Amino acid sequence: MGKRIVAGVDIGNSSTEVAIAIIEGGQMQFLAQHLVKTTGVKGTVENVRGIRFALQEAAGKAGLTVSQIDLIRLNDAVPVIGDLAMDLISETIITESSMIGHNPDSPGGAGLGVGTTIGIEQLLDMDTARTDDAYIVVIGKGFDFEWAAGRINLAMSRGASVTGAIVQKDDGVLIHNRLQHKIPIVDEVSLIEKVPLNKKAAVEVALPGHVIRTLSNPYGLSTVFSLTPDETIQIAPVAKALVGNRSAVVIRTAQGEVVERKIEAGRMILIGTQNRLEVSVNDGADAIMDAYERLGSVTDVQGETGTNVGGMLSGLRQDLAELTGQTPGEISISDFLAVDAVIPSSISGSMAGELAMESGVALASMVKTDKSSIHRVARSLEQELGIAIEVGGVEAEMAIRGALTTPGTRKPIVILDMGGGSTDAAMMDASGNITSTHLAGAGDMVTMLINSELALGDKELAEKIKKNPLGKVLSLFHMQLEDGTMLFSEAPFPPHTFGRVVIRGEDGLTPLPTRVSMEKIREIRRSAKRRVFVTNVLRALKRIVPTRNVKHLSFVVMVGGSALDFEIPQMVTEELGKYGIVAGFANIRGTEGPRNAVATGLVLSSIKNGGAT
Amino acid sequence: MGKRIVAGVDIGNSSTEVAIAIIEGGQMQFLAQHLVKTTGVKGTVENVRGIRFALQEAAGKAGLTVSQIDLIRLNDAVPVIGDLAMDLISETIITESSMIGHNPDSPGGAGLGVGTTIGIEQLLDMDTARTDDAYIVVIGKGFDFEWAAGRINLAMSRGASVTGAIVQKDDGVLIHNRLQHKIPIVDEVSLIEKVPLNKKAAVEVALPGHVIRTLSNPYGLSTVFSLTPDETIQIAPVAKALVGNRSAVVIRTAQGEVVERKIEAGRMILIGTQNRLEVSVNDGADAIMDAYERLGSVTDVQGETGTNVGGMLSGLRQDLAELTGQTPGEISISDFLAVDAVIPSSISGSMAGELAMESGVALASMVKTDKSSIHRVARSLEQELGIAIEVGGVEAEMAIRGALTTPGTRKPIVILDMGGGSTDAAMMDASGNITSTHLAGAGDMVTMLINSELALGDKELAEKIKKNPLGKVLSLFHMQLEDGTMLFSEAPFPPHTFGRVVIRGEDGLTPLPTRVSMEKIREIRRSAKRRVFVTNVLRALKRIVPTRNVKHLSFVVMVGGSALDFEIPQMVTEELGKYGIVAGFANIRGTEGPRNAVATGLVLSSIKNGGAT
Amino acid sequence: MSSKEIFIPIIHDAGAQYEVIREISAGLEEEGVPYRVLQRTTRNLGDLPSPLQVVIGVHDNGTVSVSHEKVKGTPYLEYSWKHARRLGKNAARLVKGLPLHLPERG
Amino acid sequence: MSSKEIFIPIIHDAGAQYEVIREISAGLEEEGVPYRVLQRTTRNLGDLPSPLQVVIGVHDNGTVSVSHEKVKGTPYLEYSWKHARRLGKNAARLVKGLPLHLPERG
Ligand SMILES: Nc1ncnc2c1ncn2[C@@H]1O[C@H](COP(=O)(O)OP(=O)(O)O)[C@@H](O)[C@H]1O
Ligand SMILES: Nc1ncnc2c1ncn2[C@@H]1O[C@H](COP(=O)(O)OP(=O)(O)O)[C@@H](O)[C@H]1O
Ligand SMILES: [Mg+2]
Ligand SMILES: [Mg+2]
Repeated sequence: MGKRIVAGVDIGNSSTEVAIAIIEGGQMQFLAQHLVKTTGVKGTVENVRGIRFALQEAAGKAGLTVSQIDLIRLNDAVPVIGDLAMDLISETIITESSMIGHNPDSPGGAGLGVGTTIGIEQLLDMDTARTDDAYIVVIGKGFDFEWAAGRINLAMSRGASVTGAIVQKDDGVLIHNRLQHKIPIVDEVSLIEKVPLNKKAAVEVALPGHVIRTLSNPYGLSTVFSLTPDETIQIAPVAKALVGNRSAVVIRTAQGEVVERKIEAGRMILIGTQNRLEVSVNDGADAIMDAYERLGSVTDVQGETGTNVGGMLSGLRQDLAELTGQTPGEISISDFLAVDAVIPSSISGSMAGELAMESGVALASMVKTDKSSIHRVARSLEQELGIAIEVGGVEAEMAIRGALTTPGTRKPIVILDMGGGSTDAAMMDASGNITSTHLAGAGDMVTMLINSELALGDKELAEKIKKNPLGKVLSLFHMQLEDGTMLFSEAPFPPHTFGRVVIRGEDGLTPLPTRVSMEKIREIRRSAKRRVFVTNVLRALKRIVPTRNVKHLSFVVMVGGSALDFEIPQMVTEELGKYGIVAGFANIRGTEGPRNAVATGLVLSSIKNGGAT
Repeated sequence: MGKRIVAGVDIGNSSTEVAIAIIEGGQMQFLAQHLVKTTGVKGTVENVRGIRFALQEAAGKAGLTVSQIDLIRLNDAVPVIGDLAMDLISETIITESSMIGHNPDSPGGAGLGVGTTIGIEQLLDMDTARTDDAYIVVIGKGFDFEWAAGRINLAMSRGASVTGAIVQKDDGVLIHNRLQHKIPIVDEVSLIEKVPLNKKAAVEVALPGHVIRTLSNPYGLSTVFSLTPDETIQIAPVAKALVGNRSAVVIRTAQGEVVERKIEAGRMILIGTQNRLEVSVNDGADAIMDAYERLGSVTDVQGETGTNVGGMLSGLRQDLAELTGQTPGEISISDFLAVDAVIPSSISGSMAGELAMESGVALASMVKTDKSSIHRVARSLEQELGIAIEVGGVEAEMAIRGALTTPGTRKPIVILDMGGGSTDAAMMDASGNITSTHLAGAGDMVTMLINSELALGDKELAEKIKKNPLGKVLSLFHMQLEDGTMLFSEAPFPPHTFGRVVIRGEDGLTPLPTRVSMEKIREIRRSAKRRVFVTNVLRALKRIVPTRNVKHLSFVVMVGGSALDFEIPQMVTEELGKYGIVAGFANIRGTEGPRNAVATGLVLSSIKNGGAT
Repeated sequence: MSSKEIFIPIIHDAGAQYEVIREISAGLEEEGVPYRVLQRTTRNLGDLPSPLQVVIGVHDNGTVSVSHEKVKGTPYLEYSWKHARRLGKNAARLVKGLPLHLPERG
Repeated sequence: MSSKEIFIPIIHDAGAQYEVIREISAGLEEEGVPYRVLQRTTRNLGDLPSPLQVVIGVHDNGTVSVSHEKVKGTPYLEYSWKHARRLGKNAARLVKGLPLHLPERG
């Protein structure tokens, strides 16, 4: 029995990890490890390229060449694949222009003005004898602020009553400063041509740091417009939509109507082994997950055809079919996770590009596929490298073996492998029996939620937000960090970061293209992590713990890419702490942190499995 | 039928409100109104003083004297009185010093150090031959930073390994800057004399804006201290308690133990007309309110004797007995509201004044009392003023009559009277029938929650926080407001406000004595409002709407002091908007906003009731 | 320090167009920051004392700039005349600590 | 602007005790803000140019002060010598925008 070099290779959906050890006289010593991005879809021969590269790098670190490796052990990965989708369940539509509620940086004046809309160019033509009429002037971008202010002053001096203004350019303060009688002015109304003239309108501007109180109150609107009770009921959604704004304009048009439409999001049909349950997506994620829990497990999930969820699920099926090379009909969903999501979307019919925070549901789902095979990968790798390849034990077992190298752990133990597409959990009981489960929803779903809820339209940026703490550049030389500490810089921050919330990544500062505050972004980031991982950890534990009572567990060890996150493991530690469970991220072999569990397990099991003896 | 001057007087728990009108030829015209703080307990003759003052002021505004008033109408207030209490349900106790987890502004260095604790004065005495020992130096306030740094440098130059330091004064950076080999330093450890010497300890400091990752992970602790699985289980609560800190020290003492104790908060016994339900306070407010909802209504509530809730409820009973002049035995609780509360309390056994965010329950409760009588007040007032006094209809009816003067409203209508001690609701159906209810919990409970969750110990300040938006003074001349806008001041902000979160009240800026961020304070303020008022509004509606389905309502009008709040009405508008209900704060008589509803109703009903015809 | 002493100086070369200075002023005024216009050489503006540490320059070569007392050498911002309003706005926002509105091209 | 040019000047009268200046420096250093010590008259410190707009004075009359370029007239903070460390700390915190640690009595 000489000395042997053994490598473990773990092919994940996102990452391929390698560990190399030397075995001599029954003694094992780990020499190196490496991680690369998985090339191609997991379980296909395209993986070989990434594996070879990872082996080269790891061997290099160990002072070896790949050809010195005696045995390569691959994990027998469970062929599950996940995908993500997201859709609205409510929508705000304004038919006929009737509301502008936005927060320009610098509106003019403060207070409430009520009157009839009139173009600034018509202001002096009107019948100034009718002095009991009040006017709201509408000022398009063609007009200079001096001229506009002069016009208003002149009209007022002739006895007209001008009570407010709606301005297209960023001229609110400029006009206000030039008025003899001050009025509230809402500016930066980009689509001013949609503002109807000769209609009754109200303009409200609150003091800095305050929000409007009259136009956001249905009875404020009814007072302003002398509405009947029936009209009040009709206009109430406008008040609701204006809650929280610093400035707003409401214009009464006869046909004007604001509809907050509940989209018929449709029903999901959850098919179990015995029976099926239907649940309306409009009831939200909790109701969907409750139905799922009542059902126990699913063999497939369908969406009512012709509805949003129908479209969403057939999109998923399509994606998954493409990924796995099956036909959409062959795909059956083995698990899913629904979480509530806030989706900012532009109000159709708005006049200043206002966004409504609509509610929606995000769905992660997972299918089993038989088209991927580790054995094909193994054969191809063996051919290419000319080294003996062995397909090791079940992935779950390998992960547990690796995780048990974390100091302070022992059987019975639970591992949570928190990856990109799935959250996998496995439990080894006191006698070594293993149960495992694969749940849809992990790091990529967190990224999707962040991307959507901040309206970024940029997955890379969302991924970066997920992984790094934030700062806000307060001055040329100071930055406030998330925890309130101030960082003092010697070089001035560049203009594109000034005053902005920035991601503090390893490659420097990335400014965020959003007006959302640092605290709100942090809150969205943390809530996305909680919605996905805390939910999934509890779901996973319920599945693999025979008594379904998580209080009976003692050690829970987190591994995988998302266990590297700077806050997810702490959230899980806190949550499971409530049940008296010791949960934390792994420290594989006392040095590797939450990485390399499966690769380490593969190497370790080469002794018992006779590979090296 | 000549002209008559009629005054309506509404005596509330907090405020006494007056309205004065002139009635002539069947026409009524309101002349003036006024509000004062209620003098004495509602329904007692002490109220007369406040009433007289309010009448004088209102008459003055109307250009009248009190003696010109022909008739005063008082409301027949429902004799309910409320009280508040709050208690912990969990507690963190450290027996034997073993953990310091705090966030000094300026710790020194970054990273993790593990070693044996040693006093700085002993550092050169130790056996430097034993070079495999590592040390954590403990530096009391008697030692100068230059001297301390010199000592450490000398010891290191002699071959000792010093891996971290624990410092009493704010000297972390000063010492760090003078070291030849950098180590992490936790400073401002006020109770340093409690740090045990000659024990294994770990010091961790994270980079600015980051949090520690090793000492807040149970497996990090087991790696650092080479713990067995059993020891890991024991130390796990320490990891949980350190989650979110920028710096921490953990010291292993043989007997050291951190216990997160669930206080046996006890059981509440809810007594209904038919049966009774018991619920454990440890299950939290939701469980308690669920039990209440299952029971339907209570005739009394008791707390398990000898437990926290027992003490809390008997305290309430005592308070209420004193207020109403009854014996504690006569008091029976007719309604209560339990809400979850976070109570920051100092960890017993901590070494740097650390606070733990313990969970607790806040309870508002309400009793009926027969000892207060409006008729006694009426007699006393009549004697003093020599003006005819009439006790008007039921308070709920008066409030609805007043509320119906809000433009855009009609029967069927619901009013929510959101006061200080109680949230009262009344509904008038299409045929004019009225049902009403009185719920415990309103503005004062919000104030209590804010006071507790920010650990202010100052009710006045909490009340001020409740009523006003915040700002943060960022520089001598700039302040950031809650919504992110910047205010630019001409005079420098005074030193006591510099860098602080301030309340922007009418009387200027009040700095808050807390390190909590503006966003967190805002969040606590808003969440307290939501927990009390959104909960109570839904409870109230369920009670007074016959079908118990709030979707059948159309108009909901908010009145009372808390309807003046700058955000509560919007929260209710948003919440009820989900059910398609038009909700907003009243605009009594089209001018008075949410104030003066009952007083206005009292005056209005003088016509129908024959008082003035 | 009275309000009279808080302002941003706008220093312009002799050839500066009135319209450019007016637009810069409008940008400052809309953001609520006072200013004073002075003709002088527009070289080394960063060395000029300024109560708000910021100096605006209107240069004969068709550019407008914002220099900051603490940023030596080149101006912190420099645009062409046609972005004068935006430059004034950004100078004010620099003082107020608000994100700048950067033009698509200089 | 290089790190050498960012600092708070500590200006002291001839009679200033070493210990007082050392404590002020320690307060500044703990908060991470550089400083330079200079002997000069300590009158009208607010008029002195300072890269961080803040000047510290150590006065013969037993007081220490922080003046700010934008706050004319009286110093923004003024304590007795025994609060020297705190004064240095607060001068740094003023620059960093952090809440000051005010002494119970001046
Ligand atoms: N440093 C990190 N912080 C937070 N998340 C991370 C970090 N590194 C990787 N991830 C996340 O981990 C996920 C991939 O995990 P991994 O274990 O590599 O996946 P798989 O097991 O599917 O191959 C991705 O969602 C990625 O965003
Ligand atoms: N401007 C305001 N903003 C918020 N809350 C207010 C305001 N004015 C009064 N309140 C609150 O209203 C409550 C008293 O309401 P009120 O209707 O006067 O009570 P009651 O009906 O019991 O006499 C108190 O909790 C007080 O804090
Ligand atoms: Mg503007
Ligand atoms: Mg310090």
